[in-house]
Amino acid sequence: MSALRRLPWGLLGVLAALSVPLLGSRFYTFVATDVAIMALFAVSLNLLLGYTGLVSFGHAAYFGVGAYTTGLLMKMAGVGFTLAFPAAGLLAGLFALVFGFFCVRVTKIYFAMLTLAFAQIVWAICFKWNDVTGGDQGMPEIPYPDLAWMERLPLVGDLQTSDHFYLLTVVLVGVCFWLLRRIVGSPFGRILTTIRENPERAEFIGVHVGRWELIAFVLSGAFAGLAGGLFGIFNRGVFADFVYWTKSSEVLIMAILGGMGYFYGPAVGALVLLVLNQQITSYTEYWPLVLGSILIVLLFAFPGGIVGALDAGRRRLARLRRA
Amino acid sequence: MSGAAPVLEVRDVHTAYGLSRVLFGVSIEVHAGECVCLLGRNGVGKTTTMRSIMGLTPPSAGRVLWKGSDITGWAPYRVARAGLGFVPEDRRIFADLTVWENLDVAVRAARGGAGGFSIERVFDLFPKLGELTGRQGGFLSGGEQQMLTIGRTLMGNPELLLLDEPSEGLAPIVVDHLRDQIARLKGDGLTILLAEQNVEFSLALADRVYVLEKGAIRFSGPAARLRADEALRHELLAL
Amino acid sequence: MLEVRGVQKAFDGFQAVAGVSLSVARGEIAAIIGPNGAGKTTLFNLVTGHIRPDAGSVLLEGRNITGLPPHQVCRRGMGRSFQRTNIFPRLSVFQNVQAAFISHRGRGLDLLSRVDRLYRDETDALLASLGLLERAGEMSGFLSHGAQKQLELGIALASEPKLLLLDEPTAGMSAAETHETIRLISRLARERDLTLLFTEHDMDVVFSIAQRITVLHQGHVIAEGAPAEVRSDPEVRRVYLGERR
Amino acid sequence: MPAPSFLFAQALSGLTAAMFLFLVASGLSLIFGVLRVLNFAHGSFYMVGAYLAWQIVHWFGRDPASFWWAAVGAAVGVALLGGVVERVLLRHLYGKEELYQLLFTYALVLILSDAAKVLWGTGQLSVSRPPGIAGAFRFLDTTIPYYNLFILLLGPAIALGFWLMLGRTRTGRFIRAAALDREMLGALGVNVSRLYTGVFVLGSFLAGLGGALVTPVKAIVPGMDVEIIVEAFIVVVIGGLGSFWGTFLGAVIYGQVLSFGILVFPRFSIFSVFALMAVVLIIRPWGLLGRPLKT
Repeated sequence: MSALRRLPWGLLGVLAALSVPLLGSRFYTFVATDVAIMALFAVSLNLLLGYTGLVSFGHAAYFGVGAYTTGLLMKMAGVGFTLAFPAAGLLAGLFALVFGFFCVRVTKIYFAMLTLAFAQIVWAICFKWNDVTGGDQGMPEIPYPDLAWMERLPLVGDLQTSDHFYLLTVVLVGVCFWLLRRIVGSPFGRILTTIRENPERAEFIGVHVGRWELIAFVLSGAFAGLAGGLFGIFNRGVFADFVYWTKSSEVLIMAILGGMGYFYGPAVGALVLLVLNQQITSYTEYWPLVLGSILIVLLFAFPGGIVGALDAGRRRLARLRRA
Repeated sequence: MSGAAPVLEVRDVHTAYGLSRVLFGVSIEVHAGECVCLLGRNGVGKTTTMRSIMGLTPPSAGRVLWKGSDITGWAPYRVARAGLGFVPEDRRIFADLTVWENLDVAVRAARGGAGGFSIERVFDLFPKLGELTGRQGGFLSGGEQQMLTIGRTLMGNPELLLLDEPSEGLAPIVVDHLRDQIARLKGDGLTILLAEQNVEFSLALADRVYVLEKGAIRFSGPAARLRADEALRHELLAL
Repeated sequence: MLEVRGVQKAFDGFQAVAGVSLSVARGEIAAIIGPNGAGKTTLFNLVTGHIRPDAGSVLLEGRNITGLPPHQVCRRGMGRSFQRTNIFPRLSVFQNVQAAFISHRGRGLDLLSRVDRLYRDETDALLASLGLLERAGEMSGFLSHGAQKQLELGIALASEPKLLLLDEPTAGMSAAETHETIRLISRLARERDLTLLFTEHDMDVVFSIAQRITVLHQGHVIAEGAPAEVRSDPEVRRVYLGERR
Repeated sequence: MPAPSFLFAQALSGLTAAMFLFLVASGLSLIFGVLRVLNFAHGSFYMVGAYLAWQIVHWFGRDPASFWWAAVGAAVGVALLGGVVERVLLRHLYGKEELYQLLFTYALVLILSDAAKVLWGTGQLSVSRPPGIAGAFRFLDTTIPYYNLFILLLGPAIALGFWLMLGRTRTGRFIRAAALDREMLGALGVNVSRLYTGVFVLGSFLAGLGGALVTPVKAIVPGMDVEIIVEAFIVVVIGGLGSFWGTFLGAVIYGQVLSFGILVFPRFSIFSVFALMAVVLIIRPWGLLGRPLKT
């Protein structure tokens, strides 16, 4: 048991993910890219949801800002990916700072309302500002970053551009996970959990709750922006529905489906939901209907999410074995 | 007590709030027309006992019987409709509603017991309230709020009145007045279960006493015995 | 150490605290008693910045802290335990106290170091002095009520306060727990050179450790002085102890 | 400086929009005030009301009075839907974490928006103005449809009726008392659980009515659910969640700011509302007429 736990799961995960293109199916690579990016999006949300106890219903706003930033810079301004990618996080973080300033002033229920309202405002702007965002037509044909250098690498050199981009995505997402994990495991992260548990008490160990919430909000938004930056390129275009409320709901459901009490829970949720999506959309176009139903079943039957349920099962097993 | 069956019977009730257990097997009997007092300091479980009876905090084990039928786990409104009236310790006046509205909300059709309570009769009992009908509950003094909360519960024509620390936080003169009015209610035939830490107040009213300590009954007996025996009083209540 | 001058607070027209003044000298153990609803908890909330007074001022070590938010009051050296147990239930016992150290020592914005071992010795030492060290790894929400109260005390102490406010530290405890807690509190106060202000219902507790007692009734101070004086004060006996001779 | 008649027309159109918004936001605010549940699906109820109204008009298309039947029928239909949702599902979540309640109503949004697509497709639907008041009149150089006048009168009438109900009737007193202290009201013998269902039904009725009445002036499209819920959120944030007159005030302000904001930011009138909301939040985070939530 303990030997199992000591394995470097993160590294193994990255290695496993990296080997996907070698399986040779473009479809698998496609799904895996999607999963990797959405996993980052969901884990970034969980910094708020699972660690700080703040329920954001508008996280897509920052995802979208990141996507548009990278898209605009790479397509219109011809800026390279090495600049455009961090810019996505930066600008998304900036938006999160402005909106967060207002959101953290209010309590739970207002917080949820406000985050949704702000996100819909961002959506309205993206949807209507034709000159910049392409409006309802969106912004197609975002170029891939220049990955020619990968062709010179052994083993993966022969793969297609989309595979190369996938490899890049896995590495970047891996780095982001590592960073987020550090944040969660830092003194700052510990303070966030005290806010989640009991904001009143947190105030009286000297924590300025609003300030910590805002920092968490900005960090969470910035990482969502990075995910968005990758997604725009992966999707070969940026569209207003990146910011739409359904996107926010999807990522929220991923986090809860996987289990918001666990760092990688939301990533698991992303994996399961996207694979499910692939399966279900081949039968029906009414994906949100299914999504909503999944959510209701979750709420009533598995409030701890998949990882929560597995964890509970594992513990029960351990207890049985001991008895 | 007499051979008649008690109207209220609490049998070995255990109650917890979440993980923290408060009552460890409390048993109480109240007979028709009696005034029974639960005495004890803060935090010994008086309020929890009352809440367990009313169904506000349903017991985790044990039974509550009202006139022989099991009411354990009933929703509070059903318990209230069965004839139990609860006057909470913290009064819980509807602060935005006027005095009249507070009373009106609680009106229910008369049934047996001391029956036939009307707003007029409450004003007769507590004349001060009659002068304040239009005032919002939140703008009353502590004593006025206490009268209102009792009056409000009486509007439901309960057969048994559960009074949780009515004297708490009140000026002595108000406490005296309150005691007289409760005595009057008792005289009218209302059965009363009183929780108090004010010994003098409760001994003036009670027929029988239960002393609670750390969630269990430490003493039960006639109030007269406590009144007469100062040493016992001291031992039980450590004043 | 602490000076409260003419503090007032009304809620929706109800005067909860009607001009209370009191002072606590350095190193003193002072108690506030009074029936429920006398305004004790409100007074505490006014002192700690959880609510703003309508009038009056609060001074900590001569500096005006009236109206400061709680996190700043805490940083000025005031610790507090709450009447209803107030911990971080889904964190371990260790993490509860450690978080308070992190915040107090200004490491709360540290995003880079690893938290696991931070302030381990300090936290362990504090937990040991509270008798909670063996339970350091348990989830604090599952502790017994008495142990949670002790943990809360630990959280307050980790902020290394000069003045500690305790709101009914033994509420809901069994007789044995009460006794133990009181011994613990007086020992810690001595060891750490703390000034203590507490509210309490249990008269044994009050008279056993308090050096000075303030009696609150309906938002007013009706008596103040050494335990013996207060105990024999006829007014106090009448309104609080509920006896009349 | 624009012509006065233009300003008047803008003000009127803002006020008309405000009345619809009030219908929806007041239900949202009422449900929150009593049940302490923020109903994300409230906008979906509004949307369902609109589709139901269209459906009923469609069925009885020949009858000139059908619109009125449709409006009432749609509102009642939505009220029933609300009742079923509350009884069967929502009530089981009352004791649980706030997050679960929020997510539950969120799930409803997803389900209802797709259900509407299944039943009524994704195209625009519209309902013509009821024949009795289909015309318009001119006032101060402005053309005012009779229907808009009807809405302008109906809004305040409903507000007044609502207010009287809360203040003068026994049910209203129960509702206010339940908002203040649910447990105490139960201990006084009031069946609070039934009251909750009633309040949810009433709130849903208002949302459905709003949706039905808006059909002659606005196309019925998928997405109208989220559009209105976001607007309603902004209204209650401005006015104060749980405050009745705050909601009315918030709706009126929203309508005016949006309507005149167009003059300042032609394409992004939402900006002006946004700015207003930001200002309100800084000065009074709990809304103009709201009260801070007790902690």
